Amino acid sequence: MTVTGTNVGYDVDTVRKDFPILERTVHDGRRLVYLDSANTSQKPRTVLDAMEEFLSRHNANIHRASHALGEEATEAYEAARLKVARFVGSADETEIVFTKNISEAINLVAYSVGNASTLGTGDPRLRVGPGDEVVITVMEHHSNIVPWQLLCERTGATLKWFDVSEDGTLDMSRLDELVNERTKIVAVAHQSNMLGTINPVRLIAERAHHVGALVLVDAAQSVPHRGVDVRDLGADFVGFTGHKMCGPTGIGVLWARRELLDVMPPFLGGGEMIETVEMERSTFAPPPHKFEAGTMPITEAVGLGAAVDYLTELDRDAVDAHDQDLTAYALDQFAGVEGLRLFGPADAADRGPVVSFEVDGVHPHDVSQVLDAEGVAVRAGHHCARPLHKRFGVTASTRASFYLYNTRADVDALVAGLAQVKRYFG
Amino acid sequence: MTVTGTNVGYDVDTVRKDFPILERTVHDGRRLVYLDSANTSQKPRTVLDAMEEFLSRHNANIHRASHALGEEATEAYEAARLKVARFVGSADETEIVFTKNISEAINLVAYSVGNASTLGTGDPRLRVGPGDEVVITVMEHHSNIVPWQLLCERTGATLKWFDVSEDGTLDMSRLDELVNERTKIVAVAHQSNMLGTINPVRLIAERAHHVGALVLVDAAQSVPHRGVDVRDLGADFVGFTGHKMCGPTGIGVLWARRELLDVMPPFLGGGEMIETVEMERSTFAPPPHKFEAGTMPITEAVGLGAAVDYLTELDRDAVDAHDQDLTAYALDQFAGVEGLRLFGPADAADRGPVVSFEVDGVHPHDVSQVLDAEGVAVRAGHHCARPLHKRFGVTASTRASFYLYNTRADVDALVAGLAQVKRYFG
Amino acid sequence: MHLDSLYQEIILDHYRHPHNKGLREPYDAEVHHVNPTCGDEVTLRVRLDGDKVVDVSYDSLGCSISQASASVMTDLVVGKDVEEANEVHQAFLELMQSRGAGEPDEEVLEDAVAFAGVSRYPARIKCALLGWMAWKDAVARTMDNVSEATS
Amino acid sequence: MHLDSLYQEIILDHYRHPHNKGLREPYDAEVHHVNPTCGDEVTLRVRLDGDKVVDVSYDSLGCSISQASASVMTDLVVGKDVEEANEVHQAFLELMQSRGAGEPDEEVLEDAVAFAGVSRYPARIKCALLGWMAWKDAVARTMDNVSEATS
Ligand SMILES: Cc1ncc(COP(=O)(O)O)c(C=O)c1O
Ligand SMILES: Cc1ncc(COP(=O)(O)O)c(C=O)c1O
Repeated sequence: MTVTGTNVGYDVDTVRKDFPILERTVHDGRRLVYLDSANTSQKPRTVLDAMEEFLSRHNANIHRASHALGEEATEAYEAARLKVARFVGSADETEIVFTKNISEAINLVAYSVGNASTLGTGDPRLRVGPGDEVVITVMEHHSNIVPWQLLCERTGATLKWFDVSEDGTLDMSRLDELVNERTKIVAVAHQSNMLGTINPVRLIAERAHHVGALVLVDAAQSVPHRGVDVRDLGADFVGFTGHKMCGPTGIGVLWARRELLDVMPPFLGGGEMIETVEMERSTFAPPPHKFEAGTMPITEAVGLGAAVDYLTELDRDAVDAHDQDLTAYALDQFAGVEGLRLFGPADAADRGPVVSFEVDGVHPHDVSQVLDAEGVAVRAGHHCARPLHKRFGVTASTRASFYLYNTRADVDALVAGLAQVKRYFG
Repeated sequence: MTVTGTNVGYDVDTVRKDFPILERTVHDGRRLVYLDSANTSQKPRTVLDAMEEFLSRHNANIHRASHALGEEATEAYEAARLKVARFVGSADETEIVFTKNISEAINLVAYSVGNASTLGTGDPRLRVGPGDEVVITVMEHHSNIVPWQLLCERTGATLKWFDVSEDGTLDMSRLDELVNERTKIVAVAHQSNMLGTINPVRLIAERAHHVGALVLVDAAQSVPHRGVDVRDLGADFVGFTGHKMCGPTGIGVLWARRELLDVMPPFLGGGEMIETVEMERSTFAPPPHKFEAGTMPITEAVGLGAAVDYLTELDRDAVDAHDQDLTAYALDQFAGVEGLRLFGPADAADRGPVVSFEVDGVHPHDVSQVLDAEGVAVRAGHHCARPLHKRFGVTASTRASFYLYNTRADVDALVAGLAQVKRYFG
Repeated sequence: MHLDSLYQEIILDHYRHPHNKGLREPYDAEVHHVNPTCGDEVTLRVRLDGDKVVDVSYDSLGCSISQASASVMTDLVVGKDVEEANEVHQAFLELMQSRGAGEPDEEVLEDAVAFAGVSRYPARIKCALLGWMAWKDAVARTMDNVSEATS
Repeated sequence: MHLDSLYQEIILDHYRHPHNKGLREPYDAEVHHVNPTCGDEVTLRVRLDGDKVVDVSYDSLGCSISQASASVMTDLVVGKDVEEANEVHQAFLELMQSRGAGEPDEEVLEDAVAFAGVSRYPARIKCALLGWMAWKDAVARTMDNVSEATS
């Protein structure tokens, strides 16, 4: 792969033309510099078109309808499942459960485990109770914290967590102590949404499996950027979310080893997840349908399928290289900004394309407000990672995040905006 | 309101032009006669446009982003909540919780109650256990059966149910016996998705409240057609689903009395539903956000808002009258079809616009297949109401359902198709 | 009219005059299978003698496709070795997954070639497979019983 | 530049030189409020004498808008009757909901009129209200304590 400027493997100017929203301006004609893709990504025309085409030509309910539209809709939905499976390296598309977002995916696992625990029957790996431990990290997004807190509250299990070192990496020194015979589940982010840190998931999974614990990886921030192979990760569950990977809102994914989906009790009850329903009791469909209750986000799955096609065509290594290049460039530029404190790894090679920082003496809300006035969209706040912010002694930070449509000019606009911030609040 | 043919209060030909999919043909040029709206409705151009406009102009994450797009997106999402609230007669939009479909809405209530029961603290109305009873009906969709079965399984409560009379109405004779001091929750469909029967929800709610039980109404089939006022229903919870009311997939609604939402424990944990997160414990945001974990179906909420605008503009009474007219016409025509057995009330005035039937000696799958070949899309199977089918001694039925874009010509096509069915399998 | 590609005469014949329908004694295993979408049901019994399929009988509720398919299936497996029967099952599965492009081997599938058209109707494939799934399950259980009895 | 409509000089002054900041004794009630989106926090104390607001003191972490708003708020409520203070609160709430179209009464809102521009930035309205919410809560608790003590 040849690396020239930000044009790594593809022409970013051409790519930008695929995203209608990038043509718009904000605040009286300013160019939109969208640096909030870790929050939600923009969508290429092909995704919009796939949804529009589905809605205006093939819309019907799936798996239920015995008519032409119903068959077309079912085929489109199941084709999206297949695409997603291939995209993350699963050879068995029944390992892909569609949810509304990754938050639901994580809750699905936590509730299924909770249900197995309450019923007290079935696979012992899925049962947690007093004395058992669930291990997470201080680096997690709230969506990978709260479901486990609620599970522990319901079952009497204990929540433990990895700390984070000053350099923004996971403190692995207590691995063997934290993940021990009492551990039933380890849930960890593949990439931190605040620090950008990429975690040694495989290493953690090996230890977890050694002690018989199950491993869930929150890949919401990694799947959009780098090639993620669920088998390589060594995890039992991997979640990700459509809207951060060029796909629509309303659709998320849980990948799980089929063998586990087979023994997990259902989560949501309703139409389509059943085998047979009597008033007295019901039996359930095989995975993935067992976990897909009610009418699914059909159009959204189709949109996600189109997003996966788009990313595949662009070439994931090229996207990764592009994002890395921008991150390195931004870190370089940041070094010249006085009073800027960067959170997370200093080297772009150790992190994904999100950079969170503090501007000395100016609150992130004020930083982002001034940037917004310049057309530069960043995120200010705790980014749903409050414990991690607390770990670094702040309540909030400003975060810029890069994706396949961003350019070095976008980074320059950010840096120029920061000068403006200091003029305003200096 | 003047009633002339199917043109009741609006011109159906004009309305049909609003639905792009109705222009397409199936099976080598046959006109699409879509009679499966109770399964999922088609979407008007305005809904498609609202989603497209949002995705290509305003897409951003909500409540989190402090930039122009983020503010526009938040405003669009919250405006949709307000529209939905007004649409069902709620003066307080914080009583509207968005979910992915009504199945999730019902599970939300069942799990919140389950969590309250497990924790054993908080409002006694929300706690169920051994000796307590949950009452449903044989007429329910699986989505209003399975969540309660799972709840009872988890908590030790007992599930009871209303039977259905031969004429397809709820057997109310045992009301006082079924709904008694042990009853904690009564969950009932406003309108049956198989029989079309409209249930005396208010009467049931009065009895339930008299004994201190909470009432959930599954309004998935009624909200799309008739004006539903949540206060008039007298219920505590009302659920409905976007894709059956001209809106997109991936979005559903739970309305609940604010006072209940305040005391209900959360269901899904994650970003945006929190007040503050510590590793040790979290506190939660006020409703409705407490129940909206993770990135919500933002585009889908915007689409639902547009659907609500569309229905409001068309005039709900007019839609209701139109649907009623078609139902009456269909029942009339059915009377002339030999060997056709109709399920549910014989009088159109007592039912919504769904007609399920059996054709003597021909399995519903075969009926629907022949109809499909004629371009007529109906549903065959148990329509996620297996106990109700069993009640009528069948495993499956054929169902035609009508909506605001259907015409008498559509009904004629159905009847002509049935003649074809009999020729084929006669 | 393309309906005829689905409802071949052979299928309608088997539907109207099903073979081997009605539950019979003796049998080694009985299973009950349901199509979750439409509620169609089949109860099926298998009788083996060593590796040989001696009898398959069934009772069922369902559409023309599922009824006819069960009938054809019994014709195909009774009298064969389990392994041979499984090969036929495999060939039938492949035909069902062929999306209308399969070229079924009449030597192997006999009357079941008539189901080629079903593969173009995804919603009906499950109907055509209901009886076969039950068969496969019943044989597996019979084998389990046998191996338990002899171990 | 329209940023100036948000960050009026008065706001930046209060932000740089906040009034009444720092927690003081004695007080009747202390509350702690958090803005869930950004994690901004305020701890606030209220001291009443009968219906009269004798002191309001606070400690806070937050942006210019939330800091300045808390500072202005204390100026506005200290020395007033609770009822009067609530009227000012109500006027401020209305201003915040005005989407930039409000015409604030300077007699009532004094320095707080400078926040008119905030109402055009939905994401910042919560910032401007954080201190006020804490104030309202603290007063409610004080009243509760009083009525409990006297009942
Ligand atoms: C009465 C009734 N309740 C619930 C549902 C479930 O709706 P959804 O699949 O959108 O969750 C349906 C439709 O499928 C229905 O008709
Ligand atoms: C690491 C991580 N996990 C989970 C989530 C939650 O994703 P969603 O809001 O789509 O459920 C996010 C993003 O918000 C994230 O960055």
